[in-house]
Amino acid sequence: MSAGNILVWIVWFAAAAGCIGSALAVVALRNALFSALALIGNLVSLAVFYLLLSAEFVAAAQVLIYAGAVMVMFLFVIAYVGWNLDIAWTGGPNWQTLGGVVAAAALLAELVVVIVLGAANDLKHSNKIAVNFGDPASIGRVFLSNHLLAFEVISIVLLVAAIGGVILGAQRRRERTGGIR
Amino acid sequence: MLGPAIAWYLVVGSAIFAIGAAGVMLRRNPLIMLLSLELMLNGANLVLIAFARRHGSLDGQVFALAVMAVAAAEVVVGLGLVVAMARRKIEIDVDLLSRLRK
Amino acid sequence: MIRTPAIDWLTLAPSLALLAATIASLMSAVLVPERRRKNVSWFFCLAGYAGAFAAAAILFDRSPHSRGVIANALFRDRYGALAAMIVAGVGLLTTLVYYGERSTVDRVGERFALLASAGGGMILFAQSANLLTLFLGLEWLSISLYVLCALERERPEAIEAGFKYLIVGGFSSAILVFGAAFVYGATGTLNLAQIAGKAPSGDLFLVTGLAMILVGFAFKASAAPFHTWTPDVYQGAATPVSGFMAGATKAVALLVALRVLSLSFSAQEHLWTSAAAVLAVASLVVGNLAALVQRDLKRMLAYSSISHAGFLLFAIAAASSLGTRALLYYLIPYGAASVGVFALAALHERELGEPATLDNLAGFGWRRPLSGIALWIFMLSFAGFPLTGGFVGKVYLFAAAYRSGWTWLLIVGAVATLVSLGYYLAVVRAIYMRPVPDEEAAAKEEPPLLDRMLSTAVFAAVVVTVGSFFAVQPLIDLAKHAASQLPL
Amino acid sequence: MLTTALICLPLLGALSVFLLPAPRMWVGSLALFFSLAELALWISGLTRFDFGSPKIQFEQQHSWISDLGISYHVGLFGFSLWLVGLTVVVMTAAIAYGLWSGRERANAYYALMLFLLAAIVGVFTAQDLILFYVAYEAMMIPLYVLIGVWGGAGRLRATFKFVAYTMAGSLLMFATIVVYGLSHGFDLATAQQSGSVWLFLGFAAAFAVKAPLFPLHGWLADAYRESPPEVAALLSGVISKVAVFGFLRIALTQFPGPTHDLRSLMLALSAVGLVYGSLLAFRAPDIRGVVAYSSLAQMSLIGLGVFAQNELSLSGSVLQMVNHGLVSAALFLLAGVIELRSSSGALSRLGGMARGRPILASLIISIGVISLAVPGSNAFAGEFLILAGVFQQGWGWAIPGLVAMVLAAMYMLRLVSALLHREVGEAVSKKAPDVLLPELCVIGALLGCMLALSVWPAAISKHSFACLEQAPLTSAGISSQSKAQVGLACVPGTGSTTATTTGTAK
Repeated sequence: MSAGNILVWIVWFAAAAGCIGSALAVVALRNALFSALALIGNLVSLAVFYLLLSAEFVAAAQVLIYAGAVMVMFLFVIAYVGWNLDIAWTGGPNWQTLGGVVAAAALLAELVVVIVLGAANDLKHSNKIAVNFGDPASIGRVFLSNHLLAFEVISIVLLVAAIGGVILGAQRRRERTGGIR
Repeated sequence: MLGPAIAWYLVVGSAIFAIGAAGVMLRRNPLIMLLSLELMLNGANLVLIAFARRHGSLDGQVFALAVMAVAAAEVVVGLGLVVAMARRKIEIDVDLLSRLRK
Repeated sequence: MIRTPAIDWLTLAPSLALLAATIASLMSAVLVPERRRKNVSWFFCLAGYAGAFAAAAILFDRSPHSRGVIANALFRDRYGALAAMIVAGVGLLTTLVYYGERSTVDRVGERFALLASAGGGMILFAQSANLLTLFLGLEWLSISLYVLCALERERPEAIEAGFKYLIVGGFSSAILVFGAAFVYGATGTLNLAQIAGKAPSGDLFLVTGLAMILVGFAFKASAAPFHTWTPDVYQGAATPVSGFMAGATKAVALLVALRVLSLSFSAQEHLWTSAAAVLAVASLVVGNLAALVQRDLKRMLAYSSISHAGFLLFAIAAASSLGTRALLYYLIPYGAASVGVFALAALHERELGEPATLDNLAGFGWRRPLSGIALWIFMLSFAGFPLTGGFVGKVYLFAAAYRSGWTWLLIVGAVATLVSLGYYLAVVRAIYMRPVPDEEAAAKEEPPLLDRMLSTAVFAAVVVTVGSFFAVQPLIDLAKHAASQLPL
Repeated sequence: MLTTALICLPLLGALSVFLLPAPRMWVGSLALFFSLAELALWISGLTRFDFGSPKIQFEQQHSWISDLGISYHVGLFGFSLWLVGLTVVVMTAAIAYGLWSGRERANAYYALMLFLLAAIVGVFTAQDLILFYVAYEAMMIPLYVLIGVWGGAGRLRATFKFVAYTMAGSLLMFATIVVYGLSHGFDLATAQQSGSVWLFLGFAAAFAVKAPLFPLHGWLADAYRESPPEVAALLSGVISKVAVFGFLRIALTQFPGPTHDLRSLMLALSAVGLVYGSLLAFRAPDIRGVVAYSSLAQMSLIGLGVFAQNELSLSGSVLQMVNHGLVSAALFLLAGVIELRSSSGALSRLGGMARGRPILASLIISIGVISLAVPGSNAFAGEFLILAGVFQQGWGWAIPGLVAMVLAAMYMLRLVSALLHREVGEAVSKKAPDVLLPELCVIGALLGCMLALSVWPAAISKHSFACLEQAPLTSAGISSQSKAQVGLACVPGTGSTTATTTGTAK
């Protein structure tokens, strides 16, 4: 095993620990603010994985857009509404809690079994890739050729979300004219 | 390919997905539910990118980018709803206060 | 030099028409003076759906052979075109009903924009030929619907309903993406037509992916046990929007599910047909039993739509050309009746100013004879009674299930239909047989509200519901042409 | 064309009656006009009908759901003509009675009645299984509302029971039809026979509920008591015949094997129902109860005749179907007439109505006498034929029939005496008038039909199974069993070749 490989393994384990630890933290922490910060940690350690998997552009997008922009929006909203917002949620009894844990654990166990069984076959081998695999230029080329339609539709989805965000988040007109009672 | 084989990435991705799923099912704080939803999508993204590496095709990475965009879109709408809910709650509290004062 | 793929504009035309309508309505929210805003944006939405319908009809006519277009992102075929026609038809009626909704004074441009946009997403979803477009189409329609549900400010639970829909919808699409990732892992392709045959039929990744994709679709089609969001969302959303979701969202979810399963997972047919049968039975049991105890009309209809998902899953369990035809046929009267019945619920709500329940429907049939008969017809169609399209649909579904060897599903279906009469006839009983509190006085006080748009929509829905019983052949021909393009 | 006209004319009538913005009397008169027009149409069909031909007449066929081989196929043959006639006559009487008693919400009421007429005619004329089922279910749509809206105090409970029982049966039949049709063909004229006991039971359950036969009669009393009198008349007079028609047309002709295997069971159920119904009728505390349970007994008797399955019993059953249809319709209308004149239908509070009301007394007595099958009456002819046929099947089966005839005399005479004789009941107002002219016209017309059939019962019994006349069965060498097969072979769709082959196979 070369020195480079050992280094990669170490980085990988660090990132994996960061990923899973931060994911658990997102779910387990009471304070939504800390959860959001944990998610940022999760996103950044995922970006490390992406780099290891030669997905440079995705990694960059992950850090810049996701961890950078989206999460900042999250933090703003948490700051605005407070971290302990609770909604009147119909249902949610204890058996559902238990069921949730069991279902998620079963899901995970099933996936791990599948992956291990799959790994026994041929997951050890990966195809050879070109040097420019995953760089912005190659991604851009795919987006403009094979996935042109997807590229356009993404913009529509974002447009719709923008409309939604604006009309849901903005104050009601009646309130603005009448003021808060 | 340096480092662990694809299977290791898949295990981590699945773990993140499962943790996120548990979060959505267990937590009742809307903000944390949204965050858990993000976790699920990120788990899926890791799997996609790992498979993209394995097959040496960019389709998986493109899919992952699309998922990121969609995740952002869902967050926008979700946060809009959270704000609206919070505002309604404040309204109700204000209502309650003014009624109590009378 | 990047070689961009050739664009087949006709395939895109139905969703583009609705996208244009979205943008036009959105613009009118800014550019048109407030008093005319509603009419203008409503008109754009209506025109969008009409245009989409016409475009889909032309597309149907001109696509005798299925083929992938725009770098295999979409199918140009009759199956997708017929799905688009169903969506556009339901959307057209919904737009008519939505016009008179009381809450549409506020943010009216955005409302109609979102209504049009949801239809556009559905059509793209129905035409999608790879997993990426499929996912994006699904999100396009879902995000539009999340917002549309939450917009109903007069209903206190609307925002919560919208949020719940978002969480459950996001959850299901995350599962779908995860499943898609595994399918991609097993086969190395996102293209629906190429997935089959790329991996051995027992490949664990492929089967896992299949299971998760199936779960994702089951959420969207509100099949039990993935139905828990449905009652709250239908109750919380604006009533016409609930009708739209019941009629159109379920339709495209099931149609696309059938396409994906038959096209990409033909080697795993024994797995997904059994799964569909199990889901069908679960939906029939849950939907029917829960609907029996509901007093709120919309909630009852939500459970009824769950039980209809169960019936429609017969077609998927059948996995045959006859099953596909049955599914396509059934969705036509079902969609019409869904819009119609929610329109009447909306009418009653607008008059009363409170949600329609079985109790306050007393005397509805006598106060408004024609609306009463329409409601009666829709209920009979849901219950699969003769003289309505629901009956022929049920004959078809049962025949398809029997031909594919699911004889015991027929028994389950017959028992479920019997139970369903309990709540469908409860509506008929409510509108005709309950004692009316001082009917004479109520009749004199105020003449019933007349909403011409809504009446037109209800009339059209009645025509489709009843007409599809008599004129079966033309619809069968449409369904036959469409079904022949699936590899079943 | 005539058959389609018979179905469409009432539908057209229903539509125009519903939309006519006029006072109650006008609306009812229009409805009566339509039913009379239907009657005229039927009579014109009767005159043109060729009783010698075993073929389906006035036939019409159009493709409907070509994908599954389902077509709009209607026509008349042998006994279905008589049942259509019965339907039209009873419906005309019912509408006339409704017109006279002045129903509320007249537009809806008469539209539903005419719609019901179309549905029943549709059942009797349908030659395709799905079309049959369509008409069979379509009957439920108006019936549910007719009982539920215009019924008595316990109407909601009655409709619930009625729907629960009948729909349980007919949805089972629906699944059965799909299975049967896909494997044997939907068109009754060309469908192949089946040997499956399960499919037979699927059909039999639906018809047994509707008739009703013995263990499935739970809905009967409530529905007959709570309906408006004219609807009760239709229920017991016509709609119960739909079930027997179903047995004859589908269950027996398409399933010769299972019918043969289960014959003893069905005969036993009928026999139990016959005695049980008669006993219940004897103990029933009110007029409608007596008529309702006597109806159960009579339907069981007809069932006995149907399942005995030979030429005598089958002809007798058809004759008795028409007889009982007229009798029970008349009795229910009379019950309505009496209820109008008293505050209650309970026999203990009625009595002495004969005093000063000669027409009422003579109507009750004459219809009662016919219903207990006095020799010379049409009912006697029917019951005699049935019992003679049943005797051929095995003399033991005829015993319950004879017992029931005695019981019938007892409960009818009890009813007549409780109504007409004894002290004047507390529920009977002294001022209550005799039968009025409109009532007399309605019930008298029904009575007239009965008397006509008393004079010439062979009109029906000889003209129901066309091929019976061509091939006299009394000739030696034909066992009673193959006689039965030949009897059913006269129903279109069961070719005589099929019948003989199955006969020899047994």
